[in-house]
Order: sequence, then structure tokens, then C-alpha cells
Amino acid sequence: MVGELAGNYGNILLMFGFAVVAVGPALIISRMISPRKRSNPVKFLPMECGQVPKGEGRTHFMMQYYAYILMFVVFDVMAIFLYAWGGSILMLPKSATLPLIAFLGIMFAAMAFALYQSQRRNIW
Amino acid sequence: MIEMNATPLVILGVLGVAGVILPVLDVARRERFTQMYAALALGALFISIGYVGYQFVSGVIQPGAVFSTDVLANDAFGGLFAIAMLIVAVFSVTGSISYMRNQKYPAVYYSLILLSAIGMVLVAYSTDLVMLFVAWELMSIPTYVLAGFMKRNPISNEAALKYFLFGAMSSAIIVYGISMVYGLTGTTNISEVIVGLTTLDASMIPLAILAVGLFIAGFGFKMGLVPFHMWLPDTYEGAPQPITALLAAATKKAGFAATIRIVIMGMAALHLDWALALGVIAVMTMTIGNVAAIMQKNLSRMLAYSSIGHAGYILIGLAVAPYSATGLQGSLYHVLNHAVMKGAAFIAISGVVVALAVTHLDKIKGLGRRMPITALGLTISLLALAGVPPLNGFWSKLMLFGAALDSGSVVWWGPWLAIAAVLNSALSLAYYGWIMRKMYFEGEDAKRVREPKSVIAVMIFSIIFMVGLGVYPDPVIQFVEIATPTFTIP
Amino acid sequence: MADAVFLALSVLTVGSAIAALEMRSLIYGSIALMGSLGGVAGFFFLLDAPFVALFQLAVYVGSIAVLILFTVMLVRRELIFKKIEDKRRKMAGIGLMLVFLVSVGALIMSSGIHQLESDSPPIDFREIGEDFLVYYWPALVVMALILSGAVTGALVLARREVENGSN
Amino acid sequence: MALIEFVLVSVALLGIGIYGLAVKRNAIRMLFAVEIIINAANLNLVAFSRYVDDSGGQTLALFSIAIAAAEVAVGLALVVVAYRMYKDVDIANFRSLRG
Amino acid sequence: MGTATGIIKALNSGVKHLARKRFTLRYPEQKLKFVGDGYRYDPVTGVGVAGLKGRHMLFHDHCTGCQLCSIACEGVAEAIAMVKVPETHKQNKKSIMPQIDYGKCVFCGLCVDACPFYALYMSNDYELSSFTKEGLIYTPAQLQVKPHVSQDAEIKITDRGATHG
Amino acid sequence: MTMSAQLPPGLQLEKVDERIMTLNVGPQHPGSGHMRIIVQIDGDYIVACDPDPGYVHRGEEKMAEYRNYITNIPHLERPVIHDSCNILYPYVLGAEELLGIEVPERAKYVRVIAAELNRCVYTLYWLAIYGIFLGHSTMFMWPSGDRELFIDLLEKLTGARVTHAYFIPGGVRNDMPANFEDVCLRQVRYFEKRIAEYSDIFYDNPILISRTANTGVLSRNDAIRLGTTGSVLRASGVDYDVRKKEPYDVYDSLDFETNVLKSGDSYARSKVPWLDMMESCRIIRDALSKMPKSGSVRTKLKPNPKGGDTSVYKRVESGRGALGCHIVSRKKPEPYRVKLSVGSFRNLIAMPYLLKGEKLGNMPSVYWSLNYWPVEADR
Amino acid sequence: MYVTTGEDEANEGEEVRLMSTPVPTAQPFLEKFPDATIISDDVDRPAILVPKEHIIDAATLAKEMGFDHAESVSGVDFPNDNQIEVVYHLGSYTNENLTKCVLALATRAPREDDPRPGQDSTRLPTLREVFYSVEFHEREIFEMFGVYFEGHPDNRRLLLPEDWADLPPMRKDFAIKGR
Amino acid sequence: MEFELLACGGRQIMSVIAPTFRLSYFLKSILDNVFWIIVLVTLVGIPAIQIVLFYIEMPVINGELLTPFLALTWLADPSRAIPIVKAFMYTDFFRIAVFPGFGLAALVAAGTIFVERKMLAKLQLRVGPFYCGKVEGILQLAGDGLKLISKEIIIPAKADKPIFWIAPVAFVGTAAAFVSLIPVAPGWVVADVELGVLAVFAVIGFFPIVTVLSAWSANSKFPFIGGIRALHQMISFEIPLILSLLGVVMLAGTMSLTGIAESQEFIPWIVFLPVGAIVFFICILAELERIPFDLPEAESEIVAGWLTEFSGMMYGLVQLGTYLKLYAFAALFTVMFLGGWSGPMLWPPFPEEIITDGIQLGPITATIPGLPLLDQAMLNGVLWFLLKTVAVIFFILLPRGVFPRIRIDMLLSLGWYKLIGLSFINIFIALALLYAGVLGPGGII
Repeated sequence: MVGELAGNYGNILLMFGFAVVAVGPALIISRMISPRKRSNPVKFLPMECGQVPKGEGRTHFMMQYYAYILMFVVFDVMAIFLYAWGGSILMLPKSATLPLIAFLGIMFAAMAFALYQSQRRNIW
Repeated sequence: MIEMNATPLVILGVLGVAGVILPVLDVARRERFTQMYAALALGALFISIGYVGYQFVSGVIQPGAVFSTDVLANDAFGGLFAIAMLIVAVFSVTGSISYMRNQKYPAVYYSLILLSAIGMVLVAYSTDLVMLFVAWELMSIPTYVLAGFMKRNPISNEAALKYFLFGAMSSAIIVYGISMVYGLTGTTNISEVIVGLTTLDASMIPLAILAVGLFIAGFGFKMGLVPFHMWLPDTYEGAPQPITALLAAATKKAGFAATIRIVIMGMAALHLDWALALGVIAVMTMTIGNVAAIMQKNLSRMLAYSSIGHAGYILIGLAVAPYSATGLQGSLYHVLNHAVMKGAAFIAISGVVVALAVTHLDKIKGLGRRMPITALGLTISLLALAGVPPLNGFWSKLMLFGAALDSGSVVWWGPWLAIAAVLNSALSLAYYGWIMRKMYFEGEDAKRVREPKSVIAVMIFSIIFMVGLGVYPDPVIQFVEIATPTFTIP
Repeated sequence: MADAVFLALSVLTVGSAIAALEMRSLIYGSIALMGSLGGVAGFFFLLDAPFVALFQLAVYVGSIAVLILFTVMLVRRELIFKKIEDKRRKMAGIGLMLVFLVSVGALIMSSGIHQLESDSPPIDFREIGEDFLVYYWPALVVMALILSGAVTGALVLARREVENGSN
Repeated sequence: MALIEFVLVSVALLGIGIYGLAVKRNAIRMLFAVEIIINAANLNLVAFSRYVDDSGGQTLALFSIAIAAAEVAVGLALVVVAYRMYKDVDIANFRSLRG
Repeated sequence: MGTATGIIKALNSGVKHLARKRFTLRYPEQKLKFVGDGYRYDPVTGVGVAGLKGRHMLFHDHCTGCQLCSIACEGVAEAIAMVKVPETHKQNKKSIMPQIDYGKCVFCGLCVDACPFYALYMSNDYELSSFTKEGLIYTPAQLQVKPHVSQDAEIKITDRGATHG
Repeated sequence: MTMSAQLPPGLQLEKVDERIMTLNVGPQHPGSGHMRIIVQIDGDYIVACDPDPGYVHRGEEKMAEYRNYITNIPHLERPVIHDSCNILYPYVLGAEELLGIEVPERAKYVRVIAAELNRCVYTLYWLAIYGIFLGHSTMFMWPSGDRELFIDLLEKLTGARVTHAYFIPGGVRNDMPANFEDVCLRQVRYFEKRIAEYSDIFYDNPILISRTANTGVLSRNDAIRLGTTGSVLRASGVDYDVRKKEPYDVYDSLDFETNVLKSGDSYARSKVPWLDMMESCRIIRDALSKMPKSGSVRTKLKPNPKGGDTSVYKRVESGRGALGCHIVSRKKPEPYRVKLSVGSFRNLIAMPYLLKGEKLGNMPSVYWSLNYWPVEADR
Repeated sequence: MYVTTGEDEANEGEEVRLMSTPVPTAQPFLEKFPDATIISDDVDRPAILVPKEHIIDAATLAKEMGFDHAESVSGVDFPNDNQIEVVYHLGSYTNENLTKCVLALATRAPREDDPRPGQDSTRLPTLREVFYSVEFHEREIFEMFGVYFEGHPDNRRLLLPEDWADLPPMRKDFAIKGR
Repeated sequence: MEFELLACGGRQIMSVIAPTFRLSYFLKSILDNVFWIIVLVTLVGIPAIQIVLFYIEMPVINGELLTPFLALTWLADPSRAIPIVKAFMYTDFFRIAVFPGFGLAALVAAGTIFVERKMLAKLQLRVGPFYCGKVEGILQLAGDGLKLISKEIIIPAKADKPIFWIAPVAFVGTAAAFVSLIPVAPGWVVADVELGVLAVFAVIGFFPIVTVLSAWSANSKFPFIGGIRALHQMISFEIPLILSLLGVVMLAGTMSLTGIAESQEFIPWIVFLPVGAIVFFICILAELERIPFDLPEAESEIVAGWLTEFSGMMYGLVQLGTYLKLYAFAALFTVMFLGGWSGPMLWPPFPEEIITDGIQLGPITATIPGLPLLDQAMLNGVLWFLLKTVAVIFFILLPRGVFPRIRIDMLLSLGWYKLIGLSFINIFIALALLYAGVLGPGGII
């Protein structure tokens, strides 16, 4: 029967929904009982240490560590791929570890290069 | 379980180790290493070629295309493609030595070429759709990077972006096709797929057609077949020329390798209804490619369109394969020849770019005097591409056109295919001749410039190859005959 | 119940896929893409493939979407909201899509797969692990090569060019 | 839920993806469209895997997700480079390579 | 290895302090004990007597209305104003006495130094806050009142740390 | 690139200035004092920094021209109420020279004790802020608590917790209360034990060392060239302490050392004041033992004394470095001109110099390790 | 690496204390600049008034003598002489004989009754090239007295509010309210 | 006259700055709200409940179908009410809302906040919250909650409002989804999933998205820097976090959290895999943005990081989410490395005679069917689980008093170099244990 495992995972979503429903009213109540003064436009400026904001809040920024995000995408995949092996390792023959060692070896080499690159901050 | 000394695994091991170690060497980098990287890459490639040849000579390889129950097969079909692609990779690496002299990250560059070469070889060898897809991606993803490797150059970047978008789309479409095939047969191994498709329920046939259509579309993007060719000239023009050689001469062939395997599969499913479609695509492809090539002013771009045209020629063989024994042979032969010819042509252009920094047609006046060896190589490869008799291109074209004529006994459109192909060859001679005229008969005030040594090496090798095999083509024809998969009509 | 969930998921998936392409702001587009990917993950749950579903969530939503979001944030603000509209091309695209959908839909509806039902037990994730390491192990190694090539290539591409700096 | 429903959703996603690739000229949005197509394929694979009771489809889906990650990493790096160069992500506004 | 030992040392130090006594004066319940009854000044020797510089104490029977405190304050805070008082003293013919605005006073005690007649001292009272500015102005009559303070907390130092006991 | 001839116009590589973000740190910021630092950051790196003090400028020097030598005292201590004895010290020394007053011996010792206690008060406060700038909330609370010990002592001695107004031309305002010496010794001994515990949790903490070591390095030559002073100077390896080099009052008879570190980084700059506090405790104990047990502490002054027609420049070593006072007198009860040359203002010049090229995360630690007190710099 | 003063440094310190002998510092100035005035010839606190034409040379001479930093720069307004005096208090960290000594190098700039800071004749050459440490001090003098330092790269507001439009406040003709 | 006018004017100006509190207005606002609540409840709520009751399948208890009316009558009789309670306790709603789900987590979170304040105060030799609630400031949290809820929510003018509003709620929801995976006792878990470990990774992958979106939406510099820092930090530590748990999964042979907890009934995995436990613990600290890794909120550099623009209850919700996350991570550590609920039986058995004989209430003996509500093993498990979790929480809280904040480049290099290396070492330790035959099927232990 299709969909028999979905129920268990559905509870996670239900919990998410419950939390949203349970705490969402706090915002609404807060909005209802808190004072709301619309008098001063300065009040709604973004925080800039008491100065009038200059420039854009969202700018082309923080590129020195962009390498880590690129690396994350790849190595996250690697880490979760390992779970396919680690979860079923008790069922696998011992020779099945060899391809995994090759896999890890290649990834280590890539990681060595990537870490070396991402450490050189002046190029990011 | 495939043996550990099978050709694809050995190539995977040799090139993989070299490709992975190169960036690590770059970490422990010293200034003088730049040439070393290329030497290491070349060494790995030569070892691989040697191993393939050794396997052929020792005769352990099964002839034709084998559909084993494993993910990779050790067959002659793959071996032929492997040799073709590895030769192009050697061209590309050699041509890059001068090109990469002042560029950054040569180690990564060569490593990516090696990785891409692994992918191409494994595409030819794979007998499982998953393996095919993964190898396809291993072939593609490094080339996306390589196409955009010249970051200072906006053209290279734009070419890479376009190439990436269409390439990603093509691979997405391929996965979709695989998913349809998998759904119909419940397996991804091609031999089992063939079995599954032959016993398919009649109500499922339209889906199988859809699946094979998606395959053709997906691989067609890489091969530059006509409705899917729009990215190709831009990319070939923008990418670094050694990489263009790799793209035009090798990844395209990988597309053909995959197509041939898939087409065999599709033939089982579809009972030959696709052959006419392939024929139409072939005619359209070569016509549009050659006609568009005439109008180009840029050398790279002209050759890009020309390579679209050649995809059409090769496709003829596929289209007539069920009706003519030599059709597929011709295709494979032309694949091998085209790899060398186009590779040599693009490496020659890269030499021109390195030495003179021009690709425009009007600016290569007098190239014959400025860079005689390069110009000679370019001329001979162009002539070979056009199919001028004593050169190797002639024989493969002859075989293809002959097959098309031969199939006329079964299908009515066979001869027409041959006529269109011959007309196109004549057309292509026109613009090739235009280039030669610019090179040799214009521009008097030219004096000789220094030609990059690596390009000269490639030129000499390819001239020997083209002329030699044009004069004495028998061994290659035998080789091709061994490698050609047998077509059985169920 | 399951049908209702299926319906909701398909509305979510298809709707947010359209929204991802048509939203004015690229940031909202990315969020809609996340919704679409999450909807597909939901389908995977319905199909009793929790390993794939969680892989999809962890990799697609957890890292690819983050990367897309981050890259979109690096783009100038006015570009995030800029949208190139070519009415004719759009109409043609919609027409193409409709033709495609109708024809393929008809093809599928007419084919035999709509009779397929399954009551076999769901596949254990351990079988997938076995697949990976016993049958598909060359593909796994090739996969590692892809990942390593991608990360080296992407790092080399994305780095900043320093004027006359050494490397 | 029959298989055909999943396949129909998948086809719808494929159509949307093709539409996006055909119409959009923003590199990031085209990437979105590619992702949508890959997802459609994955959905197809997993659905077939469930109905033919074979784990190969799930395995290929995992491979395809992982490859998509690698592809996106490279693609976004290309987009970043293009953005640095053109200050734009719209490939229609790039220098025209034609001609 | 040095990193690990350093981290363990720091954690150990933190955990050890969980057993220490708290070093906090719970102000409204506890008040610090001060030296003496406040700062005062001996004009004969010219030396002050140590004590808290809190709110002033004005001894009406010593004040002569000489304005010296006011003059001393002029350069500092201008907190002292001379005001008329209703009662008369024989030493204070003009019946003027200082009135101090604690909104301005900086508690420097220079006015005490200036007073040659032992009339102005400072006391231990420092809780002067008020809801209005007017409440901060202390008239001579208010200054006369001796503050009632109960200040007995002192820093006690034991083996388990210092506390305000 | 060889193809550069084909570049269409308008295309260029990314320029650095497009990546720069201007960030106002202060005045309403948890990581600035009463000042603003305009930093320009490129990603995580500061490319330029412009300190903008003046938010609490009160014109103390101008006000001093309108008040006589005595009534200036409560005013001039305002810029650094945490170190009010030390900032009055040079003024008082200068006024004594101008007015020609002799100071009793006991008063000199009392002054030294008060000044050293006050140095501890200031340094503990500074250390607390340094701790919280580095996110170490315990290092905020412990010095704040231990500071109470000294505040309590000073309150017993002077009658006020922070604004002491204790030094006066001619000595000090009042004598020590009875049993002050015992209380003082006991608390100083306790504090010496306590301060050693700081090293476990703060100064020997590997995270702190890795965070502050080798950041904001000020070399010895630069420290001299920029005219820095106090702990900044001594952390860069220059052995210069006014108490040693030009001893005032009774410092020449007391036994203490100056602490000089070589590395000149943020860590060394933060460690020197801590070591100085230990020396202060030593000075206090030494002074308490060498102090004359009885005697006057204040020379009686004439009302409204007038200075000569000269100018003096006196220096002391305060918590933030050498503190000079330039008094110009023109035979009036009021000084003609008072100029305080404060350590904070002198160290301010090092801030743009040090912060340039640092990471944004190092900004608070480098900034505060300069021993900069915004209110004092503004005066 | 992070150690307190070791024994050897302590010994050095002892030697330094013994070595430092005061030297007279005011005389060389008088020899080199005859129009300089020696205000004070004290060994520890010499004071010299140099005309503004020679101030850079005088500062260079002071630097050659061993003074390596400026401790303080104070301005004094003399409305009666119609001049503003700027006093550089120079000290030495490196020269052991001068550790006690603070040289007051004074110069005078003409004063205008109607000052327009930066545009009038109240200007002096900057000493920033000689003593880098005077940078912020000179900025302060500029805004407090209106003395423009020619060659100073950064004659900007430092302490006063950005919209200060009154007289430079430390001049004698700027009176505090109520006094 | 003029003086009076001026005074009036002055007072008006004053009143704008600090509005006077008027009890009557306050009461009026409360009454208004109460009125609207009553109206809404009667017009919307009750019909809605009716409709819901019509469609919901009511439980059958003691052979009777439970109708609302019956439930009301049963309220009067405890012996009849307990089965209802018991039936309620085995519904999904109870699990989600109260016991292993949101209620427990919120309770532990509240306790954590209190303990954190008091413990930090003790470490720093001060008192902490003291006056509110008479006993050591135990009601301080409630007071803070009231304060937050009554504060004005200020949204920056150029903010992207929908994302800005949704972000805090989504943060809490994601944290709650994380909580739902935690088993606290055998069978007592909201979502008992087979691939619990992977589900954890999937859920925590959402935190960076919420963070960076909220930071982007505020359109302000400091939140943007803070959000990007948070993003880098979270993703950098996600990989060592994932890898450090692989050893446990390999040895336990299952990915279900319940299964992992059961697999260490005798020896917790921390004995065999201490390296993985340390790596996981450090990653917890980083994922929770706690000192020494709190640089997304480094107040001396970037004010409050990505929380800068949040005000009032939005800030409160983010804090709630943070502490829920803290509980979930501590519980995950307990489950993965400390054996979850397993431990010697401490809970006293429920007296049998109450079940059989009933309770003597004065002159009457009431037999109450359905007792006990919870069995002994479960209560013991919960006790052990909570004890271990609180211990872990203590160690999570302790560094806040001991360490300074580190810098982002140090943090990234720590995560990418040291922790990933250590977690691979951990994997190889696990592999060695498995292949050497120490653990696993047929192993020594």
C-alpha cells in the first residue's frame, strides 16, 4: 500500500503546524495590546547607531567566505551519501568498504584543495 | 562483478588518480610546476591509450558492443571511442601548454580535462543507464568550468553560462528519459532494458517513443543536432580553443556513443519507426550547419557550424544502420576521423590565438607565411574535413555515403540522403577553400612569427595521421569493423 | 486522507514551481522554489521513499536553496526585482507548454500505466545502500569525481580576480 | 493514489520547466527551471520505483540529486563571475555573441 | 595540548566559582556602613575629617550667614543659594542661611571647607531622589534635620570569597 | 588575456570600492563608547577607519579659565571619574608649583595610595569592558565586583565613591580614617589573590589568546612615532613609565617595577594593565609601610591664591598613560590656560592605523585594548 | 612569548636609571635660530619660542636631538599681543638622557579679530611631517583656536559638533554664558 | 499668565514623550478586547466547534460513544473521567501539544532560561533574578514574557514585511519540528520515524534559511552581516555534525532515534566514541549560536546580529525557538551518546492495591478504573532522560560564563579543519570497532 510510512513523518509537519498555531497568536495579542505610535518616521528607520542610514542595507557583501558555502553544497552531499553506507553497513560485505575508501580518498583530495583555496582570503 | 583489470576501470583509476592529485599538487605549488602538470596529465593519458591498445592487441576485448549485466562493459565499441576521445584529450592538453602559460590554476585546468576524459570514456563503456548518466555528468560538469576558465574574458564567461544552462537542461531531460525507460521496464541495465522493451505491452509503446525522443533530445543537445544546436556556435567561439577542441571533437562523440547504445535499445522498442526521423534530422543538421558556416566571419564560429554539419554526416550512419551493414561502421570511422580532424583544426586555431590573438577571418591573411606549420596543419585538416580524396576524411565519408546508397534497396529515402550529403560536402569545400585562400593567397606583408611548440607537435602528429591513414586506411577499417556493434533486427 | 494530502501537495508543488518562475522578486522566487522542492519531498514521503525524501530536504532545501538564496542576495537589489518581459515570447512559451502538456498527458493517459497499482512493502533504505556499494560502485566513485571536480572548478571560478596579484 | 497521478504531476513539472527555459532569460531563473525538470524526473523515478518495487529508481534519484548539487555549485559560480563582469544576471543583456 | 589544558583550566575555574559566595550588596535591604558621620572640616588645622560626602547638615546655631559657602560653590555648581529664614539667631543678623539644590550639587564638599564656623557638615544620607525638581531643593529647615540611617553592611572577607555581610 | 581587444566597452572587472560598506559603529552601539568609529568594511575586513570623538565634549579646559585654582578641582576630575585622583594629580602638582606651596610628607604618601587605588578602580572597569567586548560576560562581572573593594576603600578615604575631589593644592582634603591601613591591607591582599584567578579564566584562556594575539600589532617604532603612551607603549616594548622616569611625590622611594611586553598586539596591550594592577597593590602595601604614621596632610591655603607669570607642564602616569597638564598663569586667581594632555587622546591616533586591514571581529578588542576612554579624550 | 618583565629587562631598567643624566637642551636652539627666545632654561622643562618661519627647522633640530614624539600641543590665545601661541611639548622615549625632559617648543601665529578658520591669516606650518604624533592635536588646535595648519592632510572637525558655527571656542573672546 | 501658558505647553510636550498612564483607558482596552473575544467566540468559535465535533470521530470509552454532553457529565465523576484522560493521553494531539512534544520542550526551555540566569549569576558572583516571585526570582520569566508581549513591535520601514513577520514564527515552528523527533521514553515520541537521524539533518537545514531570510528582509546593515555570519556558521558546522553521528549509526545499525536509544541499553556509545561525542557537542554549541560561538549576535561588533531589528514579541519568539532548539539538541545528544532513557529503575512502583481496592476517601471507597495513567518503566525512563538532558544542558550553558567569543575565521577553520578531521577519525574508530569484531553482529560485546 502506497503511503504507509508517510504518517510518521507527517507528525513532524503537524508539530510544525502546532507550534505555528500556538505561538502565532502571541504576535497577534502583542499587536493588539501593545501601544502603537505612528508619529515619528525616524522610529522606523533601520538601526544605524543613531545616525541616519546611509546606503543600502542589503549589499553585495561578505565574499571572503563564499568559498565555504560552495564547499558546503558539495560536502553536505558527501556527508549524507555516507549515511547510505553507514546505515546499511551491517548488511554489506566487507569488500563494499573499498569503493567507499576510494570515494573518501577522492573527496579528501578535493577537500584539501578547497580548504587551501578558501583559506586564502585575499582572493575572495 | 566486473574484473578489476577491465579497461574502463583501469582508465578510471589512472586518469582519476592523476586528476585528483593535480589540484593537491597545486596546493604544494612551486612556480616551475606549470609544465609538470601538463606532463603528468599527458603521461596519464598515454598510459590509458596504451592500456586500451594493449587490451586490443592481446585480444581480451570482446568485439562489437557488449551489453553485460554490470554497469560497465569491456568491449571494442567502447575501446574505439576511448581511443578517439583520449587522442583528443591529448591534443587538448598539448595545445593548452602554450595557451595556459600565463593563466592561473593550470593544475585545476588539466585535472578537469582528465576528469572530463574519464567521463567521456565511461559513457562509451557504460551498459547501465545510471552509470551512463553519471558518466555523462562527469563529462559535462568539468567542461562547464573549462569553458569559462578564462574569467577575464567576458566571451568565455558568457559561452560557459550558455553552455551550462543548455547542458544542465540536456542532462535533466536525459534523466527524465531514463525515468520513463525505468518505469516501463523496471530496470536500468541496458541489456535488461532491451529485454524488457521487446516484451513491452502494446499500450506502453507511446511512452517508449516519448522516452527515446527525450533521449534523442538530451543527447542531441550535446551532439548539436539541429533543433538543439543554438548554444553551440556561441560556446565554441567563446570557450578557450583547446577546450573547444575537446568539446567539438570529444564530448560530441560521447553523445554519439550514448546515442548508439540507446538507439539499439530504442530499435528494439520501436520497430524501426525512428530511422526516417533520424534521417530527416541528419539532413537538416548538415544543411543548416554548412549553410550557416558560409556566413561566418570568425574562424572558431565557422568551424563550430562545420562541426554541426559533421554531426549530420555521422547521423546518416545511424539512420541507415538497420538497412546497411556499413552504416554504423561508417559512423564509427567518421567519429574517429572527425575527432582527429576537428581536434587538429581547433588546436591550430588555438595556436593562432596564442601567437596572434586573432580569430577573425580577415585577420588571418597570410597565415601561410606567418605560421607555416600551423597553417599547413589547418589546411590539411580542413581538406580532410571536406573529404578530399587522399586524406582519411574521404574514406569515412565514402563509407557513409555508400551505406546510404546501399540502403536504397530497402528504403526509398536512402539515396536522397547520400545526395544531400554529397552536396553538403561540396558546399563545405567552398568555405574551407575560402579560409585557405585567405591564408595563402592574401596578405603579402607578413613575416614569420614564433609558433608554439606544443601546437607544432599536435600538427605534425595529425598531419601524419590524416595523410597516412588516408593513403593506407586498411588497419583502421579493420579496427572499426571489430568495434562496430552488430545490429540484429528483432 | 491520503488523496487530500496528495492533492494539496500537487497544488503546492506545481503552484510554487510556477511561482518560482513568475514571481517578481528573485528572493520570493527562491522561496517558491524551496516550496516546490519541499512538495516533491512530500511526494517522496507519500511514495514510501523517506531516504530520498530526507536527502532531498537536506541537500536540495538545506544546501542548494541556501546557495541559491545567498547568490541572489549578492546580486544588486534592483536586479532582484527586475524582470525581463517579452510578451510574445511568453505567449509562445505558454502555448508550447500547453501543447506539450496536452500531448504528453494524452499519451500517458492513453498508455497502460494508469492501471498500475502496488501493494508491495516499501523499500528499505538498506537496499539502497547495498545498491550503491555492490552494484553501482563505479558510479559511486565517478560521483566522487564529479563532486571533486565541481568543487575545485567552482572555487576556481568564483574566486575574485586580483589585479596583478600573484595567483 | 495511482501511479498515473504522480506521473501527471511530474509531466506538469516538466512542462513548467521547459516553459521556463524557453521563456526566461534570467540566468538564475533558468537555473530554477532546470532544477524543476530534475525534480520532475526524480519524482518519476521514485514513483516508478515504488510501483515496480525496485530500489534502482531511488538510487538514481539520489545520484541525480547529488549531481544537481554539483551542477548548481558550478552554475552559480558561473553566475557570480558573470555578475561581476556584467553587473547583470540576464543573459539577454550580455554582449551578443552572434555574428 | 596547551589548548585543551587551557580550556579545562578555564572550565574548572568556572565550576569552582559556583561554590563561591555571592558578592552582591542587596541594596534596599542592606546598606553600606560608612566611616564616621560624614565629611566635616576643621578650620583650625585646615584638614578635613574623613566621612561620606552625603547630604549636608546645617547647624542653625552656628551659621552666621557669611555666604562663604555660597561663594565657594559659585565656581563649582552654583547649588547654594542664601535664603531668608524666619527664625533669628544672634550670630546671624541677616537671617540668611544656605539652601541647597541637590539637582545641581556635585558633593565636592568645598562649601564645608569654606565654612569657618563649624556650621556646615555633610552627613551619611545619600538617598535624595525625588519625583520633582522642587523636591531636590533643601531649605535650611530641612538641612537642619539629622538623617536617620541604618547602615551596617560591610565587606567581609572569608576563605570562600568576599561578601557583603 | 590575449582577447582583450575584443572587450566591448563598459565591461570591467569588479572594483574593490563596489564591495565596500560603510558602517557606523557608535554612538549608540554596544561596542563603542561615547564615540563613533566610521569603519569601511570590505567583506570581513576593515579597509578604512575614522574615529569620530566629540560626543561628550564639555569644554573643561575653557571652564577652567573661569574658575580659581581650588574650585577647578571638582570640575577637572569629571572627564575620568573612574580615575579622578590621577587626572587631578598633574593639575595639583602644577598648581602647587605655581602657587609655591610645600606639601607635607604624609600627604604625599596618602596621595600615592589614593592614586594607586584609583588606578585599580579604573583598570578594573576597563578590564570589565574589555571582557564584555570579547563576549566574556564573567570577565565583565568579576572586575566589576572586585572594583567594589577599591571603591569602598576610596569611599572610606575620601568620602565619595567616584568623584572624590580629594587632591588639593597643598596636600589632600582629609586624613586617613582610623584603621584604614588594616582594612586596606586586608582588601589588597584579598585582591591580589583574586586577580590571580583572572588568568585561569581570561588571560590564559586559549580562545582569548588565539583571538587577540597577533591582532592589531603596533611595532616598537610605530609606538614611538605615533607618540602613544601608557600600556599601549609598554606593550610594544618601550620601557617608559613616568613614575619611574620622572618620579613625582614619593614614587622614587617606593619599590615597584614597570611591566613591559614585547609583542605589541592586542593581547599584550590587555595584559599590561592587569600586570600594572599587581604592581599597584605592591605600591600600596609599600607606601602603607613607609608612610609617616602621623603628621599634617594639608598645607593651609590663603583664600583665592594667585599664581605667578609663568607656565608649568607636569606629568603623572595615569591608568591610560602619561597625563600632562600645561597651566599658563598670568597673576590671577584663575589660571590663564589649562591644557590636559591625556593618554586617551594621544592613543586615539593609533586607532585608524591599527584597525586598517583588521577583521571586523577584531575591531572591539583592538579598539578597547588601546586603553581609550572616550570621555577623557573629549574633555 | 607572553612573559612579564624578565630579570634581564629589570637589570636594564636599573642601568637606565643610573645612566639618565640631564643635559641642557635649550642652548642649541639659540645658536641655530638667533631670533628664538628662550623662555625657560630649566633642565627638565626647557621652553623656547621660535618664530613660525623656523618652526619646522626647529622641530627637525629637536628631533635630531632625540625628541621623538609630541606629548601635547596646546594653544594659548593672547589677544593683547594679537597672537596665538601654539606650544608643542616634545618628549623622548628613546634617548636615555632626555627621559625626564619635556621641551616646550612654542611658536606664534597672527590672530585676527574676526576669525574665519581656514581662510584667514591665522595659519602655521604643520609639524606632522616631523612628528607624526601631532596629527590629532593639530586638528584639535584648528577647531579650538582657528589656527590652520598648512600641509596638514586632515584639517577637519574633531571634537566640536559638525554644525558649530560660532567662534573657535578656546579663544579668549569666546565667553561662556553668565561669566 | 504667559508663564502658565508655557507650563501648559511644556506639559503637553512632556505628555507626548512620556504618556501618562490612565487606569481607565487601560481597563477600557481590556474590556474592549474581552467584548470582542466573547463576540467572536459565540459567533465563530462555538459553531466551529460544533462543526468540528460533527466530523471528528469521537472515542468510544467504556462502551459508550463520547459526546460532548457525556464528557460534561463525566467531569463530575473522577472514576469516569480518568479513562477520558487516558484516552486523550494516547492521542496524537496530546503527544504533539503536551507531553513529548511542545509542552515538555517549552517547560524545559523555560527551566533552562531560569537555570541559565541563576547559574551564570552564581558563576559571576552575583545574584541574578531575585525579587520577582519571592523565591529567587522564579517568576522573572513570566514577567519578561509579559513585558515582551506588551511591547510595541517596530518594523523597519523598508523591510520586506511578509518575510519579516513569518520568520520568528517559522523559527519556532522549525525548532518544534526538531523537538518532535526526540524520543523521551519507549514509545513516547511524536514522530517515530525510521530515519530519525536523517530527519534531524533535514530539519536543522531549515534554520539557516530562516535566519538568512529574516536578516535579509530587515534591510539593515547589522542584521545582514549577522545573518550572513549565522549562515556561514550554521552550514560550516552542519557537516561535522552530520559526520560525527555517523559512527553511532554504523554501530547501532539503525537510523531510528528510538532504535539508537534502545541499542545502548547497557553501554552508551560515548564510551566507544568519545571523539564523536566531543565533536557533536562542539557542533551543538555552534549551531545554537552560544558562546563561544555566538558571533551572529556579537553585540560589541554588530549590535545584536540578525536579531537587531526584531522587537517585542518577535524577539521573544526567536528566543523561545532558540531555547526549544537547545532542548532538542541536548536531548539528541542524550539519545545518541548517553543512552536516552536507559538507566536503573529508580521510580517507585505504583501501589497495586490502589488499582485493585480503590482509594479510601473518608467513609467511601472509590475504585478508579484506568489507573495508573502512566506505567513505571515509562516514568523511570522519562526521569533518566530528563536527568541526562539537564546535565547536557548544564554543559551547554557553562561555556557562556567561561569563554570569550571567537572570531569568524577562527570559527570556520575550527569547523572545517579540526572538527571534520576529528569526525572522520571517529568514523574510522567505529569502522575499526566493527571490523575488529568488538561490536556489531557477532561482536564481543
